[in-house]
Amino acid sequence: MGLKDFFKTRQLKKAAKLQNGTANANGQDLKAQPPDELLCTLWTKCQGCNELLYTSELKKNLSVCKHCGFHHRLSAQERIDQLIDYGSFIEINENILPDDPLNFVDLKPYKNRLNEAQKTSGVKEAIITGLGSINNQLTAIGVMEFQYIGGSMGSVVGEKIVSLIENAIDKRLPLVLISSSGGARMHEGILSLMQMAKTAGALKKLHEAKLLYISILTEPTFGGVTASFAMLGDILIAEPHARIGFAGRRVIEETIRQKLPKDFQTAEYLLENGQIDLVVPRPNLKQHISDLIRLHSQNTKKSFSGNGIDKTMIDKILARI
Amino acid sequence: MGLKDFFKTRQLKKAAKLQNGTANANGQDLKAQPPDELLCTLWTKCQGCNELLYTSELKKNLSVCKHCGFHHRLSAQERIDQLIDYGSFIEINENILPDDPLNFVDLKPYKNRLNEAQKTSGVKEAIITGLGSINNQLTAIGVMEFQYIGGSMGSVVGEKIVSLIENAIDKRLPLVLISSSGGARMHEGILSLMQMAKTAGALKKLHEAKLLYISILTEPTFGGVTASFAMLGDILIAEPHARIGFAGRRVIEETIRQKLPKDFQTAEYLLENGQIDLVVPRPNLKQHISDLIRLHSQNTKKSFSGNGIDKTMIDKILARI
Amino acid sequence: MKETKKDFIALDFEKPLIALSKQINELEQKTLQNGNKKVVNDLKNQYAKVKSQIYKDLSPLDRVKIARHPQRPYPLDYIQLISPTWHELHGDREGKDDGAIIGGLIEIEGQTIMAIGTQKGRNIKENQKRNFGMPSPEGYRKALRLFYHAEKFNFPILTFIDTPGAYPGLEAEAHNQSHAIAMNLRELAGLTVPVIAVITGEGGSGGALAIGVANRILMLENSVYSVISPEGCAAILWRTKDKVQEAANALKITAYDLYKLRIIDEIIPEVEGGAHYNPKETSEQLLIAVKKHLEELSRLSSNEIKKDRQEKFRNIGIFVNA
Amino acid sequence: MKETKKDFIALDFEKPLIALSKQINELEQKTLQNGNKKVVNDLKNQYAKVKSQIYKDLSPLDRVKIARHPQRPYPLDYIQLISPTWHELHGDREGKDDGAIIGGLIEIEGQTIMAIGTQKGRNIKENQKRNFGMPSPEGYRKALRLFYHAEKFNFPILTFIDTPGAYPGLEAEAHNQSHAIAMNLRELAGLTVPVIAVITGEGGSGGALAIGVANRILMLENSVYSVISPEGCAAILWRTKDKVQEAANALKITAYDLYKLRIIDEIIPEVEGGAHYNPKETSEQLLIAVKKHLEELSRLSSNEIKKDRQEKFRNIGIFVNA
Ligand SMILES: [Zn+2]
Ligand SMILES: [Zn+2]
Repeated sequence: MGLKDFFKTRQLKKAAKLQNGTANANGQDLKAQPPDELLCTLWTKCQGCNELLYTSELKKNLSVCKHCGFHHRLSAQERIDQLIDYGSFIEINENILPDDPLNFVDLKPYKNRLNEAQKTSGVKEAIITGLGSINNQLTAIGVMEFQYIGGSMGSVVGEKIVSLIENAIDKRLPLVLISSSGGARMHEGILSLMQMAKTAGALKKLHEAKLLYISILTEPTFGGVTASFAMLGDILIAEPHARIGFAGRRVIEETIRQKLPKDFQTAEYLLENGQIDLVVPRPNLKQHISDLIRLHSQNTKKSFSGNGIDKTMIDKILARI
Repeated sequence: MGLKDFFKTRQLKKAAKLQNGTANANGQDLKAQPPDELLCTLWTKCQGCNELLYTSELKKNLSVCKHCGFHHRLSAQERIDQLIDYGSFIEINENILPDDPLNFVDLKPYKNRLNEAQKTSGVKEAIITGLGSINNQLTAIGVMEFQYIGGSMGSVVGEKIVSLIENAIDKRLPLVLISSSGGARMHEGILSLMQMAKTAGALKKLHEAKLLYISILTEPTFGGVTASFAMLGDILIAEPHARIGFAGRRVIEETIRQKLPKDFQTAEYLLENGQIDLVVPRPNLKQHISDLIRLHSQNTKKSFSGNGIDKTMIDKILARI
Repeated sequence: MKETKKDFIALDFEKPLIALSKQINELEQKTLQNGNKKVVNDLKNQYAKVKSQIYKDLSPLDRVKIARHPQRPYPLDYIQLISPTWHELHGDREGKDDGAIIGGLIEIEGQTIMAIGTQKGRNIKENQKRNFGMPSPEGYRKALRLFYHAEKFNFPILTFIDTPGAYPGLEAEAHNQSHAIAMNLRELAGLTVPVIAVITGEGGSGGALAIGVANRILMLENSVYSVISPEGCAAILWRTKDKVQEAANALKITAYDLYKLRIIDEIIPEVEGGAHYNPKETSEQLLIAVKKHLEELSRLSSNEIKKDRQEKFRNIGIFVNA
Repeated sequence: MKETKKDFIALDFEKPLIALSKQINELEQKTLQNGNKKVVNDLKNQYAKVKSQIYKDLSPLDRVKIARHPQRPYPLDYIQLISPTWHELHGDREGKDDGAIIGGLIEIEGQTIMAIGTQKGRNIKENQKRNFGMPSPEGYRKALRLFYHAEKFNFPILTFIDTPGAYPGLEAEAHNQSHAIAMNLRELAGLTVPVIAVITGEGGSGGALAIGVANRILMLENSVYSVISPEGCAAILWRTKDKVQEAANALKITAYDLYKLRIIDEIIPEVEGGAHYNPKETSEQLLIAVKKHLEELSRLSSNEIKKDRQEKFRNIGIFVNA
């Protein structure tokens, strides 16, 4: 019996026990699941070293493999849970929902894709935005959801980011955006392209307001997202081994007709090529962001006091901390 | 009888005629000159193609060889004569003179070098600055004199450039600086290095005043001059084949231990490497500068009117045009 | 008839015209001998009808083909045609003069304008220099330098866009193509001088937008502007490049589509067949449109110009606010 | 005695100390057996006298040697010693992270400071990365990016200078070393946050000045600052590198000379023998000086800070106004 089979057997025994209960940690009913899916739920095969890991332990370790350090992809909600102080997050603009402005149909209608994406990802669009505190420091934060049509940016993502930036300006809060995206959302045609200019334009205002913007680049960040708001941070941080770039690897290889180096477009490659400030492993990320926010606010406290801050909003958040 | 000898004979005959007069075009007494020097005065051997050229015709052609296009080095005064409308130039700060702040002595005292430089170059320091008109457009202009200790920048060059810039700001005039320099003047030690920051700082003010600065790079421009005011033009123009750079060719070859390409640090190389806007042959230079000044003043005329302009100075210049 | 000229390059949907014009030519020569003009005139009438029919029914993909026509006028052509002066400015000041981005000073009615464009080449040698109109990061930085120059001297900015997109290359990534484009988007948003963008051929995605964040966006009638090429879109969404026609239709990339979507502000008419049939006439139409918008924008203050551009893009997006 | 430690690297003028300290060591061991302490104590007194004599009479060239001592503390050493935090920031955003220029955030008395420095390596591998402390254009652009960052967030800037100069290489020229340095000189002149520069080792010409346009320029006692290296100057003006001593004298490059010339604002004392004898103590002296000047500058408004710096450099220069 190989190691994997051993795990599988042990796993099935555990699952049998669980079936006496009603649901697993994710609140899903286990009874209807066949053993293989069950395996996937309670155990996770590391994408870095193929080791089988307890899902719950992996999650406890922020989805970083203890054996090889591989950073598994996070959902937007998981990211928020990891970064924002418990209970302090208030989502904004959750009701800005996608439309289908071009009546776009490829192999299936865009409308269907949206419905499916909402079901599989559990979120209404490819970004969650809101206000919350990071080690007691109020922050405007947006997190992209790659599960939702590859984290692509259409009208909703653009609008939610811009509205978040306007919130940050209004309340003089630091901004943190966490990207994970294949780029612009083709199904909205030119409208998705224009979100690049729309988000960059809002960041110009934030820049003029001299507010801090920390951009976190995670696996993968490409195309129109990298080439707009994601690259415009005052501080750019990437997670280890995250692939980040403008054009995709295959497109480039087809164009230049040669193989690209293995580490091309990785976080480490970007650091070496002067494109980002730092590569920060996930376990240090919250502390790192928190430190940077603190360092960027201590010389400007005077000018901060009461400058347009919506007291009720802050009180609301502070009440939760 | 070779061609050279033929020219020499012809030359001597002409010289004999001239000796009946009192002085040549430069106002120098010819009587004391031996034949060889005389040859050099009336004839010039082209540094590009070795052709013997009538000096007077060469000068008429702006010291550009008619055969090969070689641009011979100009004195500061010749440069002014070529660019500034006849009779419109008013020199400023001609009485800012060099000191010897470090009591510097190498193989000979710096003081002696200064005296010699003044004699051989006919100017008091390595730059002439003043106001004049270029195709009827008032301009603040500075021209470096390479003959004066290799056009090196010491305290006087720095002070005269800064004062010229302050004049340009005060009178809202465009600025044209024509560089030809080996770099900072070692004999003034740290003081010469500081002229880089001094001139660049004055240009920051000019930049903030939104005034035009055209920098003309001529053979050769190197070191602390390139790495300060010469590279800070809104428009950068070089003369054909002029060598321009930071470090000298030999220093680089010693450092990297390989031969440099032949066109390295030429005007054409700089253009190809995105460092300058244009390479302009000398015969087109005045028109080109004049066009650029015109183009840069026509949208801003409203804000120009009377803005701090010293009327008497301008009237003085206009009276000469 | 242009179609019979030696250097004429016909698109597939123009093939019927070729046959017809050949027939007309042959008949005309005979007619010179025989004197029967009626047949020729009939044929000419038929030709005109076929032609106007062809150009009336152009599909989006047909327009893509016209937009990419190798004889289509390029930015440098329009610049020569609309301005008495052209003072080209070169380089990013940091190591490269990207031939795919051109920039310099032109004059329109005695006003200095900063013209910036993406530039394709017409032959192998030119395309080596121009990289087929695909800019590198250094090209966008060159453009940014010129944007700042224009801002300093109060020059309106006129951009000409005709690019397949930013260059997808190893060096382009290593030199941070993303950042170069993003910076242009952000910094264009901050300018207080009028910015007018004209899509003259292909408006290829982020590579086009990087010089396209303008107060007014104009499009030549047969130009296209898209988030992705129809070929790329077909390959990704239909999983085959054969569906390029469907992708071109679905993406809404023609001037007419984009005008309806209120992304662009004006369609500049081209002569029948496309701008390459008569570059001069097209350039005159272009100049009329540019002048009109320049004049309108000149009535705004610097701050209003900046605000106008920012609000334009702030308001782009179609979504449901539940 | 440091001189007897295994890793101690003696300079030529320190050789007498080596001999003496060896003698003392040997005698001390004997004394442990024989009990005659007087001879040892005499020798120790003699040692102290010789030592203080040596360091009192240091020639400019001796200081050059101390400034270049391979064990001299480098900027990253001082940063670790004076600040509880160090958040390094990397890259020019355009293709390179120059290891010869380091930058990041530090804290001094609860205030965030942007620290920027030139950084040498201590071994072959490090020097490959640091290029022996000789920055490339990209390094100066990285510094410029961090200057702007500091300006935006109201961080005072503290620079540490220890460089033979900007790198004289093919790529450095191709990427426009001159422009990179010149831009830093110009843009530093425009900052409204306090800038303090500390020459900690070699202040090599334009390569040093590019991060040295400061409100206050401080020098460690044994550092040097010069328009050209003594070797380079000797080679050009004396036409032989043998005259390096003469050149070092003539150029006036020591902290004392530059203080007299009113180029620098303060000399930071080092321990006897040089900072490498006790980096911690030297860093404490450095911190005291930096705090003093930060405190003084903090009393000025943003505009006054900018004006202060501009006037400082405006007034440098010695000439005759006839
Ligand atoms: Zn693993
Ligand atoms: Zn010649």
